[in-house]
Amino acid sequence: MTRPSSKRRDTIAQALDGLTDGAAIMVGGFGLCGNPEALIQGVLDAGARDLTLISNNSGNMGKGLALWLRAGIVRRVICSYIGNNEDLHRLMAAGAVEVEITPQGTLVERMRAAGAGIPAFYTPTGVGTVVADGKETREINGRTYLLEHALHADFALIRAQRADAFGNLRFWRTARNFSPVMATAARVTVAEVDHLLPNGAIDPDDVHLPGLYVQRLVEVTQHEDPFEYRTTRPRPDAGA
Amino acid sequence: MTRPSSKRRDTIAQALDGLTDGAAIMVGGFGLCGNPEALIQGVLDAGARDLTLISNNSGNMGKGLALWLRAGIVRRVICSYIGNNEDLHRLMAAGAVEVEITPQGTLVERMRAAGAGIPAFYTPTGVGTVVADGKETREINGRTYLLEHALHADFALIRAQRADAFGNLRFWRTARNFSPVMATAARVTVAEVDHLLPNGAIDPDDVHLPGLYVQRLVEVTQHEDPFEYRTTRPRPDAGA
Amino acid sequence: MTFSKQDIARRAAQEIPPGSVVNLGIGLPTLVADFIPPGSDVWLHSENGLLGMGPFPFEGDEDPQLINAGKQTVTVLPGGSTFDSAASFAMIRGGHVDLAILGAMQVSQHGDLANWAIPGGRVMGIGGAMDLASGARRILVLTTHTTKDNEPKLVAACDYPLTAVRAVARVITDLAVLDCTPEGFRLVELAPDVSLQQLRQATGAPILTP
Amino acid sequence: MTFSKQDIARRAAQEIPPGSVVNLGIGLPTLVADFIPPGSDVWLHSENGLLGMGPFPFEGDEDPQLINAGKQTVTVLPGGSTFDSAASFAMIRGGHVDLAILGAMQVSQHGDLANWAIPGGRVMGIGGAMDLASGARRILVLTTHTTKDNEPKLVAACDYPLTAVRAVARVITDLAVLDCTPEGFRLVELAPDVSLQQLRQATGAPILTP
Repeated sequence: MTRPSSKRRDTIAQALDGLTDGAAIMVGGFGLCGNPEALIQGVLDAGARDLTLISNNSGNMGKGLALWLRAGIVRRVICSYIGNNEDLHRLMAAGAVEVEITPQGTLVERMRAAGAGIPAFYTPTGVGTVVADGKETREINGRTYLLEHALHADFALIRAQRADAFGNLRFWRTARNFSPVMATAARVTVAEVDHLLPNGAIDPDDVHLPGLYVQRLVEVTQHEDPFEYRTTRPRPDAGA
Repeated sequence: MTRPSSKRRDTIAQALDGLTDGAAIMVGGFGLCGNPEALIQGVLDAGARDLTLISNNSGNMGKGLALWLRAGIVRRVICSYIGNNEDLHRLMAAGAVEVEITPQGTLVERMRAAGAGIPAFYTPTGVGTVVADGKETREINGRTYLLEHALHADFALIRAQRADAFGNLRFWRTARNFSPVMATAARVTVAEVDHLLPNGAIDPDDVHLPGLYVQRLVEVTQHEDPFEYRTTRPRPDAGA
Repeated sequence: MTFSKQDIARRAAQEIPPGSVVNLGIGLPTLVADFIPPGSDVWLHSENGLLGMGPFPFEGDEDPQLINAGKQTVTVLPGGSTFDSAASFAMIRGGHVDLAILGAMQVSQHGDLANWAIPGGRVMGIGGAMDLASGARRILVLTTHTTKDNEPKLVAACDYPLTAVRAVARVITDLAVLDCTPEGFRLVELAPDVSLQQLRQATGAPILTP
Repeated sequence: MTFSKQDIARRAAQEIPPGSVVNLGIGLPTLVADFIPPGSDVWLHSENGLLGMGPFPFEGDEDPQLINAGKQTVTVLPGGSTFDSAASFAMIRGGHVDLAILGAMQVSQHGDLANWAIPGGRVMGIGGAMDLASGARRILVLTTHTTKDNEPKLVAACDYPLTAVRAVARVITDLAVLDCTPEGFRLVELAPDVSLQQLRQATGAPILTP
């Protein structure tokens, strides 16, 4: 039961084997929360270029996927929010990166559809807005909907808290976000995990993402996990 | 934190309040596994009639939802499999119950769509079969797909192993099946739970179905949980 | 005396029915959380995958993997749950979020909402705005009544890029509480010492009085 | 000597690549589980919401809430997982199940499959059959070569109600292993002592030899 899984990779380079120029890559995380930090650096080290990056924010504050943007290895970005990702603002304004901005719910539902064998679906989101430009609309039960299509990728790079050898994953709190959905939509999913455990370490009822969606696992014990906005309140006086 | 939830109902009758003749009711379970046994009996006791029953098997071996069929309170069934549900075979043959048989994956995806605000989606399942009769087909990226529509219900009656006061649910093993999906697709979801616990008893990362999908909770500690096929293998001699 | 930001947030909190699931947008709507009465069984939804969002953590307890949609560190209350983004937006799109309280750049009398891009301005992105505006059961907008240049934000028809059409039910501004109707904004409540004339002058659409 | 049911199941097990995810249909396909070599890292998927299905439980350990799609009590292996039906069929429809091994009433040379209803017979229902047949990456069919009345089940075109079109890759029967092609069934392997002539007589479509 505890024999080494064939999904385990010892190095980041091995985990990213076959990632070529021009690949479409989904990267998990909401802003900098839940980023696969070592895999992001690894793509840079591997020298892949001309990438299509599919990620909700595609970096922020010069960190995370902003590394790819600064290195000039991204040709196209599909995201929902730019915010204060100055690198993306600059490259978009300069015409150096093509940017497709999609409603967040549509972005993730397109991934879910890709993973679930649904080639297209109707959604109310974006009707009557620029998002509807060039898209088919249809009235169903008296309401107008847009047709949106499945969004696939060559690779999904995600971060999880715990994995077992088969690749069953658990995520911590809101670091889950897009990661399990991206894993279903990519041809090859690589999970960067804090803890790689033997099969049996995660109860069947406690699995967030079943292992059949994960092709490779790499254990990375150290992460920066940067804060974007460290908001707190004063601790009530504990006495003493 | 542990004040009684307003979702808690003390009796089955209270939990089913407002369930009227002609209602469309989804009932969780795969065959007899994971049935809300007390709620099934409760609908019978409440005297509701002329029901549309949406459930994968709609009873079996005279048990579970077969009680409704025998009592003649069901007008229409939407299911995926009849198998050895003799009551349904008999009523269908007699024309006493209208039966719509749907591929199992399409059935549950239609519920998921209803819950997720997706009015319609394309699926490969059923293309070129009787399931496609009268349905729109469409070629997308060189493959033919069927258009299927969201399936809503008035009530969902489900069974769970553990609930907290807000209605967060956990299911046990394969008793989960359709239940969490049905909960998203119904106007009123009633959960029959083995254990009703205070908020905080289920870790946020361990919730199978978030509580916003559950409108009413009723604790039922005793269940028959019948076996359909009790298959075993001999226990190896343990010595002694 | 006009409504302060705090007043707007306090007034908005009165719009939240007990037991409901509410999504608070970034900015002014975030302040509403401070005015929800304890024990009212209100569950805050954050579209990055959290229901049952609690207050900011105590100093030293902040977790970079527990944030809200504004990327601020938060906490999770007992009874809260985490889930992936597809599940989170299924809740929104499927009408399971009872109320979304959003900011706005423009709102039309018909309830059209513009809150994601200024023409000619820098595009910040759409994020969850379009899903929330078209998916939540009820949309409440909190905004200043006019721009910094004294242009009305409540208008007959939006000329900013739209977020959703026929979406907003009610608007709370520094001057008034108003409902969207095809005929104009229907006055619900005036801020203290604000006159109807003042309100009309600051609004780019008809004001209907009860 | 034709292939016995055990032979068919043993031969089918050879079609399973190590590390793959496999769904076994009810009946003959269920027997295949007994022939999967230990340590081959094969993960059995059951469409009612289980991946990593193990053998039947020891007497006394059976759990009515842990069953397979045939409603038999089963176990779950270390590394297994449970999930809801929508997630389970997303795996199937999305092509994440590498191989489905199914029974059949008829298979056409083109790979059309009929396995859910006999014309004029009692309808047992569709269950997961259509989803599996159109969604799994590869479809292997196990069946007797002919019906009890000696009618061929491998035909040029199915006249039973279809489960899926152009779906089946390979068929294993008591007489042979055959691949579906538009021109006919291509012979892969004959059962011991079965002649090509015998096979052709029992088949309702052309047999192509390698």
